Amino acid sequence: MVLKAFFPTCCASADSGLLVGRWVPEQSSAVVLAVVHFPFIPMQVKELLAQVQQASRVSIAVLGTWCHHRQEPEESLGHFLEGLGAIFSHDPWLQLCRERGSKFWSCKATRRQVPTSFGAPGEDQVMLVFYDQRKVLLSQLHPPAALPDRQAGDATASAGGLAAVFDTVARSEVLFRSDRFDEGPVRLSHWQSEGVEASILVELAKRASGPICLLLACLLSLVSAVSTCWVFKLWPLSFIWSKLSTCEQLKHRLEQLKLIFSPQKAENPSQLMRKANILVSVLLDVALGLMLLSWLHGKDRIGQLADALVPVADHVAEELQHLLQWLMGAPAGLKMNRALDQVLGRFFLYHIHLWISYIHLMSPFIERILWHVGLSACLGLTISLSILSDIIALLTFHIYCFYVYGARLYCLKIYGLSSLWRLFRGKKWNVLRQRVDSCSYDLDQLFIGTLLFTVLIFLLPTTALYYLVFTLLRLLVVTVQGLIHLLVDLINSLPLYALGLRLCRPYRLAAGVKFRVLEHEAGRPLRLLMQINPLPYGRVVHTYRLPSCGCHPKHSWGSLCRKLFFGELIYPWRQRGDKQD
Amino acid sequence: MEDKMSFFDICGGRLALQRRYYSPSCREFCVSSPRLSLRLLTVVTCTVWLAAYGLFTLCENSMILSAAIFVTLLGLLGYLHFVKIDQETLLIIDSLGIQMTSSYASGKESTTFIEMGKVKDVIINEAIYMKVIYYLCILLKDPGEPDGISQVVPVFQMEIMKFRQIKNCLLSSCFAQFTGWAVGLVRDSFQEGPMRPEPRPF
Amino acid sequence: MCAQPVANTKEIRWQKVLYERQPFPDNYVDRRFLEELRKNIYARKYRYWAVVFESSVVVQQLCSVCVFVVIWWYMDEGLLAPQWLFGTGLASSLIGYILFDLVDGGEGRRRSGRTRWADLKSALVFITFTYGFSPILKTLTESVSTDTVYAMSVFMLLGHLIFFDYGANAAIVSSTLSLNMAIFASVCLASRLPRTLHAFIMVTFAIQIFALWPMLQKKLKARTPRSYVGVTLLFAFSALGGLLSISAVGAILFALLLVSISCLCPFYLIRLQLFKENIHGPWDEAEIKEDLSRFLS
Amino acid sequence: MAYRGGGGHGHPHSAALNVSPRSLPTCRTHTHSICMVSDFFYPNMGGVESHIYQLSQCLIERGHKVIIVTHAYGNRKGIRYLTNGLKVYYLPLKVMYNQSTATTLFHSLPLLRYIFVRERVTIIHSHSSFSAMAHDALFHAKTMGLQTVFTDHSLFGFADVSSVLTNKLLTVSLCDTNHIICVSYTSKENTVLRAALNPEIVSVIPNAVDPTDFTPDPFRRHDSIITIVVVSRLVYRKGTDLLSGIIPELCQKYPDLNFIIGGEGPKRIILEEVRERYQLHDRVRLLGALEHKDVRNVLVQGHIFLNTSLTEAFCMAIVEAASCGLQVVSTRVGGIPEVLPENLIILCEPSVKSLCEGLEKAISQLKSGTLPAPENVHNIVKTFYTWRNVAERTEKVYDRVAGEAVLPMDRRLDRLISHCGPVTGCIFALLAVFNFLFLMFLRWMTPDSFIDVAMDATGPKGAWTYPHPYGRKQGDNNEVSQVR
Repeated sequence: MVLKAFFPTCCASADSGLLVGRWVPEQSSAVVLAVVHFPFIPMQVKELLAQVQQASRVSIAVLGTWCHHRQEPEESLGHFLEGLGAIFSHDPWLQLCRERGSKFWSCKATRRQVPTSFGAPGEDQVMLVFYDQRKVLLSQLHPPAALPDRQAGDATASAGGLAAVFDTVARSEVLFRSDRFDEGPVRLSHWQSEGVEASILVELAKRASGPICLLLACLLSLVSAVSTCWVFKLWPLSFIWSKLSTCEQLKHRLEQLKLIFSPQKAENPSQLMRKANILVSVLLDVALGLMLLSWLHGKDRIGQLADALVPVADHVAEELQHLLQWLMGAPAGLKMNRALDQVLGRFFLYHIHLWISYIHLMSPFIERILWHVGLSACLGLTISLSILSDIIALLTFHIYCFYVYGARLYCLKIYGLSSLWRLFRGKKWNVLRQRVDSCSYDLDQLFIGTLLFTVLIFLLPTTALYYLVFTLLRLLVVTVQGLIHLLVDLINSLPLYALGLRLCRPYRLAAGVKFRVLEHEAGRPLRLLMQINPLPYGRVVHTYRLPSCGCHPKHSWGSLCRKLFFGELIYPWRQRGDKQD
Repeated sequence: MEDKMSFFDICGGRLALQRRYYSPSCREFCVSSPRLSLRLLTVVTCTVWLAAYGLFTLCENSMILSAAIFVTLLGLLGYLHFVKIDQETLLIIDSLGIQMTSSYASGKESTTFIEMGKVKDVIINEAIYMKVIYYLCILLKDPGEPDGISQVVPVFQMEIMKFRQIKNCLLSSCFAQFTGWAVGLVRDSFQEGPMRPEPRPF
Repeated sequence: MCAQPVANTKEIRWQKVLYERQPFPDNYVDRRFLEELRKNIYARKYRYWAVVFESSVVVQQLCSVCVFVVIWWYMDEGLLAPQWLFGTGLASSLIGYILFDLVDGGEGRRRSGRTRWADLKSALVFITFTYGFSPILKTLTESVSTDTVYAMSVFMLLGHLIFFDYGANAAIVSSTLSLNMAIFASVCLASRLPRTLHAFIMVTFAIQIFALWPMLQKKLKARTPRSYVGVTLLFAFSALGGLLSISAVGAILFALLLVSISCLCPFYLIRLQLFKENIHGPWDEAEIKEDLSRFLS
Repeated sequence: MAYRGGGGHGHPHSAALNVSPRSLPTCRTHTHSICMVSDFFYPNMGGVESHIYQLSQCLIERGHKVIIVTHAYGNRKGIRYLTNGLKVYYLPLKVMYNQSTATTLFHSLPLLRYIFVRERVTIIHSHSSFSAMAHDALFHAKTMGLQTVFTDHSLFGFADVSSVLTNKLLTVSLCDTNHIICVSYTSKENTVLRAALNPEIVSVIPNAVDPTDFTPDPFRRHDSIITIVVVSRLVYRKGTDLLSGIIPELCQKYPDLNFIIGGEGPKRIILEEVRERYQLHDRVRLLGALEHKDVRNVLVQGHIFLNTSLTEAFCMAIVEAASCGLQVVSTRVGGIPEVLPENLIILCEPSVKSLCEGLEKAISQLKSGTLPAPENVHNIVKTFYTWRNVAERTEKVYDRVAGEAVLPMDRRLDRLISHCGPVTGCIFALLAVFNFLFLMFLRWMTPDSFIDVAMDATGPKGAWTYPHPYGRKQGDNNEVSQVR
């Protein structure tokens, strides 16, 4: 099997020394982590390795030697390196060598047992795979299932293939702690994290975050305790809460905030990512909300809105009245049953009258209400949006009523007709067998049934028309609310942090790796460059999208049309399920 | 070293298959189709614009013309970016994995790398796909149970006619340890997964 | 095994079995081929007058539809006072009711176990419901155009004639459906009449002629065929007369229709029997003669 | 291994075939490449399905190339290989009515043509007149100028309207088919009458059963009581109503009589009612639907096999039962009298009374011990019907057909018009012309030269059993033997 040597690009220019890394026997691959420079004392090297090993629980060893001929190759060094093999016994013993000038390296792997497989340079046994230590260290392989669990110590068992490489590099972070400037006993060369000051700031933030989290968590728990107090559990209130989208949104936010400020740490990266996403989305939400607030409370926009609102409602009512007048005449040339038409028309007109008076009753308070609503925007854009949708629902309550009456009437008619049509054909619905059986009716049953059937079928168009008109109105309102809720859900569930990460640091979220064959000369080991294959945006969103408080009834279009046809009630998207009440 | 040979694809177009040997343990196969033919492009564009102009003459609305231009541009972009595959490369590195790169006409490249550990087998499969075609595909192991198949990855999107002609140069030389005549399955039902392939000589 | 030439088949006779390898090619055609073929085993022989007698049911139904339409036309024109129609209808149905029991001496009633009280009840139901609904019926179709109503009722009456149970057992026959269609048509027509009373009486008349009259007919036909023939003729002539008073052409056409149905069609039926060629053989699906319901009852 | 992957366990006759070199014919005349087309194939179960499967296996064994074309069954779509590399195309066509595809006479042409061309098919062999796909295939094959053979598995009456229509369609579909195969002489007469055919081009080749599947096992049955076995679908055509009459009659007369009834169907309910009514729960066992491999285990539990079919072309059930050494009592309908000699079967009229008499006769023989021993019966029946024989005779038909000339288009049209009556003939001639034009169009779209030739995997010397360099051969042999 070909021996694969994963070599960090940052060490390519290091001067000669020992290769420190991990040997993965099952893929016969050597993961080089760092280069130990001369001079060193073997004991110290071994100590260091031992420390790292018990810190990171990765079996790190000296894999071989690395010689980088800056000037003309001196034989002695070569021999010395050969000798080192005796001290650090490892099998196989790698010997990487880079001449000046040529960018092709020579590389051989020595095995003790089989001296025949003594790789003379140019014998193509070894395959060099260059990797960017930093990227591999920081990147997170997807799907995360490939990651080994930290509790179980051994990496070799858990991770397989490239996951093992990633895992090795990720765990031996300890090795990279020691940086260029401090004078350790052993001089290593590996990836150095720049910007120590920044890291200090990060440390401070970490220190500070603990108590703040605690404090906020207490506050939040208090709020939630209040919200769950029994007063709100009484019947009418609880019912209203369940119907008001604002409360839903508030509950959702509350839980999210609790999750963020929960004192215990996130144990795996996905949870961390989740927290970060929530935090970012909340921040964005609040920022947008504040902008809205500033816009509203600047130069008395609220007042204008309030003044605009009442006439709009009046206007809507007027329009409805006209519509009804039209329906009571001969709408679109349809001739409907005059008597029924009149009755229905009057009934609805009376409703509208009630509605207008109601609006006028509460017109003086509207401005104040709006003002407070505007204040709520500081809790976040989503909150104010859901409040808006609730207001719409309240203002169009009469339309809802019309719709319900129409639908009920129509529904009755349809069911009556369907059963009478069965009677008309001399069939009946068998409840036990759930099927239509033929049955022999009495004469009078038949007669009455047919009479009713005729009556219903001639009255159907009238009701159907009313139903149609009001359903259209209703659907209009529902779509508006639905759009608002879609917007809210978008803000709630979009994993902004992950997306930003993908945008700026593509290597952090890795879908896998890809290899590029570097230019290659016969008789030299093959050199590959391992690059990180970033996760596509679609999968980022799919993986990290936050659970929205989605309680929409999942209407497929077919079922929607079916319900419309049979006159079952249709509810705005927020209502849980499609319960009839 | 490298060599080229040319084939017909399933609709009679020309395809070039090209092999590169970097080393005994690393080979590359790349199927490349001819570039976007200018004639086709002009024909399509002209037809769309003429139609648009016809409409324009009917109803005096210059929106149509601009819309037509817009549509053609968008269509061209979409075609180049999502549909037209210029070349597909298959890089096999022994004991490391298989890497498939398909580069679109717009220069967009999508790469997937499959580790050898995950590969269960590589087979030539037969599928009913409006016509009956042969295609090369990689079977991935199911981590759950042994000799189960979790996924089927088709290798070349451009179906090559006379696939059996080149099965030698593809299968025998690159997947020495794999074998291949599969038992067919409908192209659109990958989740079903085919049965284990039959051993075949090459 | 079956490749030998057919020369040596003199001594070996071909037999119609599959389990023996016979020295004949597989596609060998023996002279016993199709010997079990039978033709027209179950062909029935019809007698002319019997068929004519049977056809009288159709004639009856046509006539009753015709009578109904005629009566409606009279009322629509206002030539017929509703009270008068109501009286005659009531009287005739009473007579019919009495006849219904006299014909078989109340024996059918005993078998069905239906009491007179039940009859009275259903009669009351008819009357009350029709009366209650008649105002609605009146306003029911006023916004619908007249032609639509006519078209609908014609369609329904045709349906009534098609689905009516003439005694043939076919899948299409459904007495319920035919009766319902007739009632529907009658309601449609009744809603066109000038006043509520008209509508009410029209519907009751429809019940009498479409629901009650066929029951009486059936019984008459079963019991006293002679009188049945007489009734049929009477009915047919009355219908013709009524139609004549409206339009002569219609009457002539209707008469032709009746004659063709009652005389020509049977004639043709019997003629066509000669050309019947019904193939039977061992491949026919055997039908089960005895009734197996006794094992389950 | 097709089975394992396909998720279907076993096959109509998993244990059917024991292909071994000695069974290969030494001298071949010349091999055909045959395409069996039918809507009915595994995983669907029944007489037609097993016929197709066994026939194809034996033909492969004789060195022909055979492929099967049927429609997709649920998730079983695409191309599968069965034992000996028997290749099955499960085409994605719409199923209309009990597993028969909807036919427009055109929509299946592209796929079928592609398959015929890429498999280099020379003979199309359609099965079962209930299968729309089979008729489509005949039609297309004629358009493409291929030889066609049709096997009819069923009988039709002439009485009612529906049969008149179906017979007309059959006339059209068979009017230019080269050869027709029927499973019994009665079926031949029926088909000749229905399709107005020249009896010379109709061969009679009976079905077969695999005797190794149906061996007697006298120790499985208790001789203290008499057991009557019925194995059939519980539908009207199988005379389940008669059965519902027979059971109480006999059970009242003989206290030591049991019934075992295998099979499922809409008429099961009446049997259950009878059982309820006469309190026979311990004496009448309803087994429900049976796998084909379980049938034998049911049969050997009984002494007498009862078949109450109202119509049968060739009743395989009674042959299987006789092969298991049971005394067969059956109705005298269709081709049944031709199937078994008189000493093995008791024929009755299709009525409760007659059947009861027959059964009583059988029971008395059984009690007096005058019935032949099951082994002897088995040894007699074993020689009657074997698939190899069927394959040989079918091969003769193929050889004959291959020699014939295919009608050119104009002659075909003439024949259609002259043979199928003026109206129907003209209509279908028109359709044939359309079909031809459609074929022309397809040829223009994708010329035959662009169609990749499929590689021939069939046969013991086919691609499936080559020695294989990569050391997986051994394992595969084992699997093959498992499958068989």
